[in-house]
Amino acid sequence: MTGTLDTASPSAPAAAPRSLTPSRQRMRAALRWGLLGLGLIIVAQYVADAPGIAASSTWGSALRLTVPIAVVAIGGLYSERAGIINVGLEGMMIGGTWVAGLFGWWWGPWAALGGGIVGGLIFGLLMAVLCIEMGLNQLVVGVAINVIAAALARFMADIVFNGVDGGTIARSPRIDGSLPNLSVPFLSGGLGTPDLTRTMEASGIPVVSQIGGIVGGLTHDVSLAAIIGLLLIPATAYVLWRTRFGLRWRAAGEQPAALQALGGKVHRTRYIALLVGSGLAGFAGGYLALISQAYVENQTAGRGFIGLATLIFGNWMPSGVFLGSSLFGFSDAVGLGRPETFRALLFILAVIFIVLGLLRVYRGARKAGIAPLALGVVLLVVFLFVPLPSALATAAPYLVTLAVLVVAGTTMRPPAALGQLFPRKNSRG
Amino acid sequence: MEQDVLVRLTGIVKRFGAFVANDRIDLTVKAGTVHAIVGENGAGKSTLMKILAGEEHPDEGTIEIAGTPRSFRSPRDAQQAGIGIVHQHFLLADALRVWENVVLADEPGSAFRLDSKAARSRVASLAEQNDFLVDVNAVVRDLGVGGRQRVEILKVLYRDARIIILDEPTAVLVPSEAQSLFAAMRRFTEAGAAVIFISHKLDEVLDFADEITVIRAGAVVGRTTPADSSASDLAALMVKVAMPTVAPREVPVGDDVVLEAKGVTVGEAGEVPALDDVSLAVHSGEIVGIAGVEGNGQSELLMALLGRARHTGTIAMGGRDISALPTETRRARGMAYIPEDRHRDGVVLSMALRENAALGYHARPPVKRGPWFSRSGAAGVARSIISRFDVRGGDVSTPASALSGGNQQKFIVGRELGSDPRVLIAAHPTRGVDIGAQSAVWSELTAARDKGLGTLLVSADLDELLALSDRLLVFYRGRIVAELDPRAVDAQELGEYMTGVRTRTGGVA
Amino acid sequence: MIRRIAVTLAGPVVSVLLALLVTTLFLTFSGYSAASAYEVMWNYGIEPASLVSALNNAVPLYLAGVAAAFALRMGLFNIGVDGQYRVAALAGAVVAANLPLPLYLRLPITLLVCCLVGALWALVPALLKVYRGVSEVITSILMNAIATTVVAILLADVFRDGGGQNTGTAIIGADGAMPVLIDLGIGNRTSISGFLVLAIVVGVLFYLLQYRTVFGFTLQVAARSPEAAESAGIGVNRRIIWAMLGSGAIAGLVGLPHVLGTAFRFDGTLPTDLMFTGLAAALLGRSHPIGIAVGAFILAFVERSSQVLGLVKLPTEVGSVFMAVILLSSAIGYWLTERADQRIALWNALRRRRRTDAATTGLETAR
Amino acid sequence: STSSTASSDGPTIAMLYGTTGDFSFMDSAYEGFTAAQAEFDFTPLDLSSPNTDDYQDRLDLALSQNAGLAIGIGFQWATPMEQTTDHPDTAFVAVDIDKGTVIPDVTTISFAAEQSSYLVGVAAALASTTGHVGFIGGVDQPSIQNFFVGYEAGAKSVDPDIVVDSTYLAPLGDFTGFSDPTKGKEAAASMYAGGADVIYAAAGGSGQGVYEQAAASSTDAQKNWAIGVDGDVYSQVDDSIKPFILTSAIKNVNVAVEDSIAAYLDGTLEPGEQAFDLSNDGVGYATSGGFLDAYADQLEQAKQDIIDGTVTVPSAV
Ligand SMILES: Nc1ncnc2c1ncn2[C@@H]1O[C@H](COP(=O)(O)OP(=O)(O)OP(=O)(O)O)[C@@H](O)[C@H]1O
Ligand SMILES: Nc1ncnc2c1ncn2[C@@H]1O[C@H](COP(=O)(O)OP(=O)(O)OP(=O)(O)O)[C@@H](O)[C@H]1O
Ligand SMILES: [Mg+2]
Ligand SMILES: [Mg+2]
Repeated sequence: MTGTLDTASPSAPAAAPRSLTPSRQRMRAALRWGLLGLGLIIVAQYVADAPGIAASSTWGSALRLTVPIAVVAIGGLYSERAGIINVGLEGMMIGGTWVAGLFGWWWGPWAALGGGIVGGLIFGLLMAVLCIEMGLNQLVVGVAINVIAAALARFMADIVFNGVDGGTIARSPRIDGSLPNLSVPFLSGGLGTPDLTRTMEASGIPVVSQIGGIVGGLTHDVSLAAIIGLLLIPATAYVLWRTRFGLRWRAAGEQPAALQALGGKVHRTRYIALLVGSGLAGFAGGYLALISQAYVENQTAGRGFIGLATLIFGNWMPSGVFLGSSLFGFSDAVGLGRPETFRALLFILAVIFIVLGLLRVYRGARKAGIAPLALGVVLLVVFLFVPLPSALATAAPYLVTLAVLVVAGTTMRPPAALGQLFPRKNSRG
Repeated sequence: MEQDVLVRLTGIVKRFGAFVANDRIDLTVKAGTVHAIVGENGAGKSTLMKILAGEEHPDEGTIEIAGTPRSFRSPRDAQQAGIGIVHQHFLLADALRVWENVVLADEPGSAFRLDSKAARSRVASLAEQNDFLVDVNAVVRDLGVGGRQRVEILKVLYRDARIIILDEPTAVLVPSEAQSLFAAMRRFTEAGAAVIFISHKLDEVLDFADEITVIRAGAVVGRTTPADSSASDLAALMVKVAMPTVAPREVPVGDDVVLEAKGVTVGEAGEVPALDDVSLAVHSGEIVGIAGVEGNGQSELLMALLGRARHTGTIAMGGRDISALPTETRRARGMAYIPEDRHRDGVVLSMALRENAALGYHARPPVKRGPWFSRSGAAGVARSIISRFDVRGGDVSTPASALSGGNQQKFIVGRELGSDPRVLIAAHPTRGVDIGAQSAVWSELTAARDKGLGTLLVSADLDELLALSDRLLVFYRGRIVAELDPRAVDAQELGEYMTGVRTRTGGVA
Repeated sequence: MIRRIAVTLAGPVVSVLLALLVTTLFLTFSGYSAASAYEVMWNYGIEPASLVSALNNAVPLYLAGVAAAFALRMGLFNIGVDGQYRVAALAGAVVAANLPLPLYLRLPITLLVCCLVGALWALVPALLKVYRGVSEVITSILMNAIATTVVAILLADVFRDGGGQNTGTAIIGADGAMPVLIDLGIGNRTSISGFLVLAIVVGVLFYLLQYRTVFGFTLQVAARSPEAAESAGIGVNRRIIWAMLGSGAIAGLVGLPHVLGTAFRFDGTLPTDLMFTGLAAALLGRSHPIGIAVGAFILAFVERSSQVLGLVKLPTEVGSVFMAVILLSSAIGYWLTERADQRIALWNALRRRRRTDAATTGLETAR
Repeated sequence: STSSTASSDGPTIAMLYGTTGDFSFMDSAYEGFTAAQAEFDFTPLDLSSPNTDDYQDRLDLALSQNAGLAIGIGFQWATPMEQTTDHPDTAFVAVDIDKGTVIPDVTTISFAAEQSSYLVGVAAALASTTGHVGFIGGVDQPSIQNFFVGYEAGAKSVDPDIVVDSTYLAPLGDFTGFSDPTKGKEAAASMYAGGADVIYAAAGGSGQGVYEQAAASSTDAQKNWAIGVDGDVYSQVDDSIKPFILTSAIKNVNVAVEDSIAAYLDGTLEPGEQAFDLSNDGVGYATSGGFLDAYADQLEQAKQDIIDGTVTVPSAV
């Protein structure tokens, strides 16, 4: 009798042995790709005559531009993993910049970060009450929060900031001081040690100087706020996959009824997730305010939306969010640099796409290979022969993200209950 | 036999608005017994069970568990009292792993760390103790129905339930799976638990239950034991109709092939195909039954025939190749389809019956008038389905979600047969349907057959297959492994073919 | 039916009342006099010129709302209306200014080109959604940013016709611009633009297509249950593409009232917030053509009347706070009205059920 | 006076503008308007709006409120003012209009921003030790390009071989470029790292990031400078940043507004073009901090050359 049970699903994959091998394999693959990427960057630098592509300034910029997007996307991940679509990230971020400006003005940089969280929480709480408690349409509430946050920020700035101490309707008084910048000892001159990477970068020796530039950019003078922001990604991954709350959190976004039937508190879980997420979105705003040492009106510049896009791009995974936001931050940094740096990026993309396309064709997935191959060839032709309008560089992050989406092979899998209302009283059927 | 009374419900009343779903129900379940509850669709069985499981609150009446009166404010309360329920529709998070679904909300570990090792080993050992072959690390999405059900039961066992409620557990299982479920149920009762199970399959109720309670229109109309009653007694108590039977056929099978598949294969390149080089033919006026354990290629065959799955090989209707045609055209040419999962494929739950009646028939009159959608036309269709197939629980403007499962099924069958199709692809047409409705569906199928409809019937219910089919094809691992004459084979033998114990092709034409 | 209309209308009304309440609280809290603000806004708002202006300004909001609603009804969130209308408006401005044809040919061609360009811009998210499973939200956001750059490059390097600080395209003459529909002549600037007709046509088409045709029905099915749709022979992917194309085509018209009726060129004065305000109108109006019209008019009215806030020394931001609160309270307003509506529906259903129950028991005893 | 009735004795003067908070000429214009209110007796009418499609409406509103003077801030006011032909009791002033624009019965005020940019370009080239300077524009539009054109010409007049980098934070039409200090900071970081040691920021609120970065990227070996725009940035930034603000190119929009009001109240306001340039101190450069003391002679000489017409500064508008 028991033998027949086995046949329930012959097509189901065999039980995968769970050991460390897959992750070690993954590490090895990551290393391989990393090395290939490095090689490509070095080649691109010479081909495009663009020292900027491996310069520490570019990589430092990339890091700093990545942080706010990564953090706001992680904020979105909290609420969306719990099943609540968060279109209001931009508004929460705006709230974060505003309160960060206020707190930072009163109490300094640490308070600014805290204020960012508070600012995000204000709108998170509003969204929680409207979406979880009252069950209103999450898209509507999200859009409304964006509009309301922008309007309120200005209205309140007029009352609170205008006319005091360097403040205007569009700016808070200055946040005095900033969080310390850290460097890695012996690598990038932390703690007064010699700055190895800078020496390497300045040496001009091929490979050595590029590695020096890249590593130096990523490790030199990194703001504590940026470090905290980046650490939020692994921390979130830990909470998501390895804690009891994480399991309930995922269940609330996948099948809330199942959680509820087992006695889990769906609403409480969603509240916590949404509030934490809004706090993080606000944190991202606080980070921006710290960079400019003040709240500046509209300084979020649509990063909340980019964060939302990054979240989807990253397939609602912390690792994906990291990947997406770094891609975006890096292209943004490149776009702000000199035109030839942007061309070097084109070259890198062209090569990656062509190789990817050829690999796919070689492995027999001819159809899947066409898109990257074609795109790669187009990019290569553009790189070689077409003079580009300088304005194009400002769109670099968007174009790169779009191109990656076009060639990516994976399909997105949003949390199954994303956007589903879950009434207070359970009445199934 | 001196047995403890584990559950005692007295005078349970549950109203939904003015509608009384449970009307002063008394129920007593003893430890170590299997207690079956039977009744027609909408009789109030599930509602009663939800009350016992703390998911609904009774308007009147008392619940006593092991002698102590209880009042459950939440499912959690009921779980703590030792009650576990496996729902008619599973409640599993598809994207989570088996062990995650099981331990959810009751995880081992501390606030800062989920002890996944302990959780996994505990779930695995529970599964082992009960002879459940499930991979605790598998993602639930990849499991078949039987596997999912085992996960649901594991959830109950994990919480040390002494009272286990199974709402129509066998409706979706093939016989062998059902057998092992019953074996597991026995083990639970031997360990001192009580099992309450709901079923529309009276023979299994008679075989496995110790006590039977019959409910009709929300009230208990009979209490009996298998020893004291027969299937027809139960049926009579339930709905006052006879057991469904199929009259011997009078019209012979036609000569023309209405549906033909040649060398149809479905599967991703580089993987073992889910459906492997299958050829079959359905004649007019013929019902061809497909038997097989779920997951052996039947779903893929249905999807390929319907035009929803990419496949190689050819499919022809009435001699014309339709392989390249989209679903829409296939349906327009007279292909009807009763889907496997009515909630997913059969109806749009949030739409009214009027709109649901148009589903699949939206491209032809009376629903389509020029480019316009005729609401009155659709309403007319819906009304005729409701009256002809005795669909109860609403009118044309009632949303499909308001109907009980059985009535939804009747509505779908009615819609698909009502359009005078040439070919019917029917999957589990009576799944979850009470025997009254089952009779109705069967007679509609045979009547359509006699008028020349060619039917491909996939069912997990072997009695249904044996009763209705003119020929039986057995699927195993994506292939047809046997072609049998239903009159010359019994359920036992059929089961052996289905599980790959016996293999033979050819057989009776 | 009457109940449906009542609910559709009650939503915006309750929303506005709620918004008034919240804004009043805000103003009072901040030390302003809400009453005088509303009074001066109302008095200015109901001047004939203001009403006409609100009507004319409601048109682009309405078009944007309908564009968003077209996709929303299929369960798609076309946040790309923004990019679609900006790219299309540029194309429209160029065509309207340069096409050597008489107005009766030039105007329809301009409209058509705008629809085409808008649809084309929406095609990218649609194709990526269908073939790559990428959410339309992310691609639309990207396409909006890319639209900004594309428009900037085309405008600066190709179509620029203005000197000095002006970066606009060539001026559109009378034989390319939208004629005035009717000059009411009851004061300064009281002529209604011909775009009102376009809005009505679009609204009627939207209604017929979405609510009355088989195509609209299939969109609904595909939106609510893709699986059931596929089984019924409704290709979901095709519906996604059509819904996005339709939405994009309507979005393509959004910038035209400004280009062909206000600025007579494409330049930096093209409003950039039409999508969000239009989306607000769509949400206020629950994606129903009449509801959107009411919503768009309310928003345009508030926008126009808040111009006078300077007269009472109130910050202009009050207007935007008010609009934002309207949007939020629209959700709450609907929540309230819908609950009331559900009560009524439940009550009706119960009555009906009692009747049918009585009927079936009667039948059974007859048997 | 905070209520509209308090000073109703004077004539009504309307200011029509976008929104304040652009750290640029809107703020400056508003400053002029407030200063005039303190100084003169009139009824102010503050008609601000973020919308770009209601210029005509607001002009009508000003007329209907019997404004004696309507001041429009921004070149977009040229068209509605030109089209409003019947305004016998109202004087119109349009501020920041292209040079050479003549509108009947309207006073148009233009600013020679390229001239002040030329002078700060001269200062940049003189202060640069690397022979490499930079320019960061907020939005790639003609009014901002105009700053660059003048700046480049000024720098090259000192050192024909000087390298002048330029970056715009956002393309034409995307005004986030004026309010994104984060991007301003990163663009500056990249530019300083690329070898420029003086950066002229014509980027509204984003400029703050450039100023911060000038300080952040300066080392003992290499001092980096930033040049501000519109107002005197030295007086606006924090003390820790002040040592890095070389100078600012000044555009006296506030003076234009204040003067127009004064002239109107005096009855001396004449329709026609008024050019604000170096010759009448309508534009200029700041000397706060004293960093330019060493180059004062060269700068004054360059200024005089422009005023005399011996040097003609190119313009992008
Ligand atoms: N990328 C992922 N996608 C979905 N679920 C994941 C993912 N990564 C981790 N999980 C979930 O988190 C749980 C723990 O993951 P992980 O693979 O890290 O387990 P582990 O404790 O390392 O296992 P072992 O000790 O057996 O190696 C998994 O059971 C899985 O459900
Ligand atoms: N939440 C609810 N609101 C209103 N009516 C309900 C609700 N739940 C159940 N009902 C009604 O109560 C009746 C009993 O439903 P129940 O699900 O208990 O039937 P059942 O006996 O389990 O039927 P089946 O055999 O089809 O599963 C049905 O008529 C159903 O429509
Ligand atoms: Mg039931
Ligand atoms: Mg049932």
